[in-house]
Amino acid sequence: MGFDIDVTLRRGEATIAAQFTSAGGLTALFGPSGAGKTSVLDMVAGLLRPDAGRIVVGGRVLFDSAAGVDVPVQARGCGYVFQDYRLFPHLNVRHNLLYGWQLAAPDQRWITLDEVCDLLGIGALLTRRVRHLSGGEKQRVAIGRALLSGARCLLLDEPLSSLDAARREEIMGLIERLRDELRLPILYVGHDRAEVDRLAGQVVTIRA
Amino acid sequence: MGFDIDVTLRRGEATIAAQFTSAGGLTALFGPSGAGKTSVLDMVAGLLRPDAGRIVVGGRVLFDSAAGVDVPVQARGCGYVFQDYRLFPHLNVRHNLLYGWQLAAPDQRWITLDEVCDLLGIGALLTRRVRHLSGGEKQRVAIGRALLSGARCLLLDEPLSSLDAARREEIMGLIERLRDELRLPILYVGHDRAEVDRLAGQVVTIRA
Amino acid sequence: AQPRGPVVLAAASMQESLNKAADAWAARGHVRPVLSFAASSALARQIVNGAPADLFISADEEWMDYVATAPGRPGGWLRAGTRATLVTNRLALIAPAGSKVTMTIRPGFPLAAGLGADGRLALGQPGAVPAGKYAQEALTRLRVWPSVAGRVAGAESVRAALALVARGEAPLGIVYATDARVEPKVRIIALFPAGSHKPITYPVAALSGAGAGAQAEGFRRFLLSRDGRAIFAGYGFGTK
Amino acid sequence: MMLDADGWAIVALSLKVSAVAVLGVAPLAFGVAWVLARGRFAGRVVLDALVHLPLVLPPVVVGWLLLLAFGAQGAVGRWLAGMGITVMFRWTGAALASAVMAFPLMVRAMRLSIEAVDIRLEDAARTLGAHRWRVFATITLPLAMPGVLAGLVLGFARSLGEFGATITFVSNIPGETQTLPLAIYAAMQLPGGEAAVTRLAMVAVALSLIALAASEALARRMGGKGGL
Amino acid sequence: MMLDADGWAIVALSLKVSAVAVLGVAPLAFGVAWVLARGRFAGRVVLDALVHLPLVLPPVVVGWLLLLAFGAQGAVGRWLAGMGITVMFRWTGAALASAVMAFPLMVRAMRLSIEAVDIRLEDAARTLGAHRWRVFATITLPLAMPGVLAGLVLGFARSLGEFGATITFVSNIPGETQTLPLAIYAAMQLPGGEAAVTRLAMVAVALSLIALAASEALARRMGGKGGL
Ligand SMILES: Nc1ncnc2c1ncn2[C@@H]1O[C@H](COP(=O)(O)OP(=O)(O)OP(=O)(O)O)[C@@H](O)[C@H]1O
Ligand SMILES: Nc1ncnc2c1ncn2[C@@H]1O[C@H](COP(=O)(O)OP(=O)(O)OP(=O)(O)O)[C@@H](O)[C@H]1O
Ligand SMILES: [Mg+2]
Ligand SMILES: [Mg+2]
Repeated sequence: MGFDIDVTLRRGEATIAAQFTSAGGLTALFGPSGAGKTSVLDMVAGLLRPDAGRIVVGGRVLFDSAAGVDVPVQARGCGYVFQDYRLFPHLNVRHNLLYGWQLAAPDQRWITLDEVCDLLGIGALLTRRVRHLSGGEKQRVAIGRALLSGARCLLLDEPLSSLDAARREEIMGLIERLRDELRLPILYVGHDRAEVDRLAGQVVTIRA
Repeated sequence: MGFDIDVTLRRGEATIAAQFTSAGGLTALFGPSGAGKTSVLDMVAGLLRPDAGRIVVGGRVLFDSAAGVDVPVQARGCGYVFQDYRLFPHLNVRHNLLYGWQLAAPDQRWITLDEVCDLLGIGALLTRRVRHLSGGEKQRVAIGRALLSGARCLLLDEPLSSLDAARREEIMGLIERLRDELRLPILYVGHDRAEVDRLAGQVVTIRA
Repeated sequence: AQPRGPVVLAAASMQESLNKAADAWAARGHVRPVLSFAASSALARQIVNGAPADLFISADEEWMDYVATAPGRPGGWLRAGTRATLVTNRLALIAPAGSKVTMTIRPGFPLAAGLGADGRLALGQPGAVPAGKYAQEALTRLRVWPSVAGRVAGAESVRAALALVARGEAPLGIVYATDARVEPKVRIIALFPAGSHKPITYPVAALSGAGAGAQAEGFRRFLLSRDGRAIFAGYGFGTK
Repeated sequence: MMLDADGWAIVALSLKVSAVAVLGVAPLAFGVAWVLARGRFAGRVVLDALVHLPLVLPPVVVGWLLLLAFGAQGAVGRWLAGMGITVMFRWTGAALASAVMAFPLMVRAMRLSIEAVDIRLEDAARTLGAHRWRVFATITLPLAMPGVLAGLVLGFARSLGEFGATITFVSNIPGETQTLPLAIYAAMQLPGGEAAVTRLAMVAVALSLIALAASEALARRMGGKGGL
Repeated sequence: MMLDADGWAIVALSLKVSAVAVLGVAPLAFGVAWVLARGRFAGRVVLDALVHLPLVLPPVVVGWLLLLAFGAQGAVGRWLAGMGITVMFRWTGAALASAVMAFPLMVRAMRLSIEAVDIRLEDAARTLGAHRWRVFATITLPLAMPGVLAGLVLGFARSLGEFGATITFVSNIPGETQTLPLAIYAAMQLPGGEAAVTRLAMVAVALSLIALAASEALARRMGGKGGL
């Protein structure tokens, strides 16, 4: 019930190709800068349309160029932590966090605002405008927002890059719990080999 | 000929305070997310005005609240790699890289465009618009832009966070050379303890 | 709600006098008509596009003719037999109050000389504003038009031409006598001879198809009555 | 500022006409701005030119075209009359004329802000489960708020000053279509009317000052720099 | 489109007047927009209101005020005359009237884009050694380009359509101040002038279409979505 992905996409002069299958758990995407890791996550989320291929997540066909399937972004249920965070600048931290939570069906939600604040240490920031957050604070809010949306799979693009070791340790523990207890399929991009080895059941290398 | 810094600044409810002196080389700022590391760099660069204190870099007094000294940003000569990159969206990669280079007096320049492209592996990106770069590509262009400005000191805010291990290794080598051969004073923010221990002559911890 | 009086569409230059007449009519116990002042061209087009109005007072015969002959309504836009000349006017040659220029208006009179080296002659725009049309006609008949044709400043209305002279921006201007006599900052040099241009007449007519027919007709008759004409005469209009 | 009862009635009418015009046409203006900002279709430049038309044509021509369309003889006018609506010589007609004249200004300002909205934020909202319309209402519209506000202010100011199209379309009827600019025009036709013109013009200026101050306050409340 | 020689002369004059008006006043408009976007001073709302004035006042009143100021008897007019410059009854006066009427539209559009410029990018430029003016020229101005372009387009369109202030200020002098709208107005005043009105209006529409297409092309060349 993990990922079954086989996509190709031309970008400028390069072609990004990814093909892998995972039984579940956390799959790490590894590869040099500019290899196409973010592009693969974008394709899974539905933000980028592969030129051809097939995307199956948790048994659900999200995209299939041959069969003409292309599930719209909002119906894919992918909680996406963007590399550049993409917090909503006109909303404060609380409303950023609750954006997806309010849209999720109550039975889809598997975490509460309090739990998220607790786990990520952002309880004191709730009334702050996101413009004035530090880099690491933004990153944690972005993680919290994705978790609160009741996602059925997680796409994490370097979600720990701006965090100190202690914080990083805590959040890795959280990711492990989501992986094992909720059995969420997770696609994870990270550059730290130790981190990836600890979290990932499978490591996929994207080549430039 | 390093840093002699003693500043305080109120931000919201918190007060950011930093006090340290370094003889030269690379000084690492360490501390949890939101502690005020970026704020300290901003104060050194002149983008944020301390409530009180003194900033001396390489023997030059850049700020002294008691003496009424406040050197303008553009005269401070700090090459700043921002945590959020801040590439110029209307310029392509080449013009981003050359922005500061063209403003520097020829005898201030200590690196060429070709060298930077070579060292950072961004030669193939020169004609690209920055909007379409990957995270790591942006980060490398931001580093290159700061180096090319002929800076007399470097402020590096998590400059390797989005890079793969091989790239990271190369750039750490570059930073070591700048530190040892050019004897540039460098303020470095990073979360990886091993990385910091290797680069830094001194580690300053900023407490939240 | 108050009963609404008949709607009268009138040329902007009738504003003061017609308001006075409407007050007098209301003082006799009638519902005061609703007066709408604009350029005759705008009003005429409103009428032939079915605007619900009762009386039309035009600044010249041409726009009344336009309404009379416009298609679109069986039987025409005007009520038969209601068109009449309301008032007449004269053309005046004017200068700023402080000006020393004197001139007698006769064929070939030296109008251009009065403009000096680079002065302009302020008119309602010839070919567009009625006062300008009359002025051009008069100057043409008096054989002075060619000498000033290139020196004309065609204003948007006769009032704007008057303002140009009053402000001293133009050393000479040609406007209606009624306008000239109420502006203290200008001096009338001379009136144009009546025969130098077509008679300047302001026609009135009742419009067909509007609701307030009887009241409108009463007001129209009042305007044309001795009492009505006396009011217009008080503003300098001719009321033969 | 001393105004008699008639004067205040004119001010009230002007405010009503301008407010109805601007608020009434704002949704359409935003929609067109959105299409121009985001749409990639043939005829985009033609739509753009159509939008600018009321700006390029002298107002009296716009008034005349409105007369042709909405008059009792016009296609739209006959259709409206069938539904019991007339705009000729009514304040609603004045509002219509104002709306048409204000339209291009509103569209341009709104479009500018829509073009500045970061599409990546809309993408983020979609991954969080928001449908097209919710993205629009919760992300695009709020982020474009500076342009919406600027459009409303520009449109309102333009409406307050609108003269040529109004007098040509719906005449100059006291209490019904005689807005502030038409009253000013009337005063200008009178000898010695300068004092009245000045007084009325000062009222117009005061109204716009109030509108501007209100819009600035609103922009500030929406979070510095109007929400951006 | 069939136009006689006079017609083409009118078109050429209109283009000259509009181009001079818009390009001449653009730097001032940008400066005022910058001050309104960035300045924090008392009287900001008053400056804002002043800028909007030509929009709020009926055009003939603006023309009349210009006459008072720039006429041979006006304070500015006398001062200019001392330097050998007259604008009364000249095409330069028509350009002045157009510029004044276009000014508020240009300022608003430009201001909107300046407010959207990310100040952190300006900070970055300063750390790279750029002085205030260089930051302005190389960062602020290019990033505000969409608003500058929109302002130029709006201003140009408004100038092409400008009538009331122009005729009140500099009258209708063929070959000198008779722009397209004045010619259209003249035709409107004649019974049966509708055909001429239509012909001239179509020319105006064609001009604006060309201007719009040019601005869109320019915006695209500056890199999609006008540089943003
Ligand atoms: N403009 C501002 N107004 C108020 N508070 C601010 C502002 N900018 C930053 N802060 C707060 O100041 C604190 C320090 O921020 P700073 O960016 O210096 O942290 P940091 O140490 O760099 O953190 P990180 O490692 O997460 O980047 C944070 O709590 C942040 O939320
Ligand atoms: N819109 C675009 N048009 C053209 N090329 C693009 C576009 N977006 C990204 N690219 C290029 O596609 C390649 C893959 O980008 P992607 O962001 O997927 O890399 P990545 O593996 O996530 O890299 P990083 O680790 O640096 O974030 C890069 O070379 C990038 O420059
Ligand atoms: Mg990436
Ligand atoms: Mg930081």
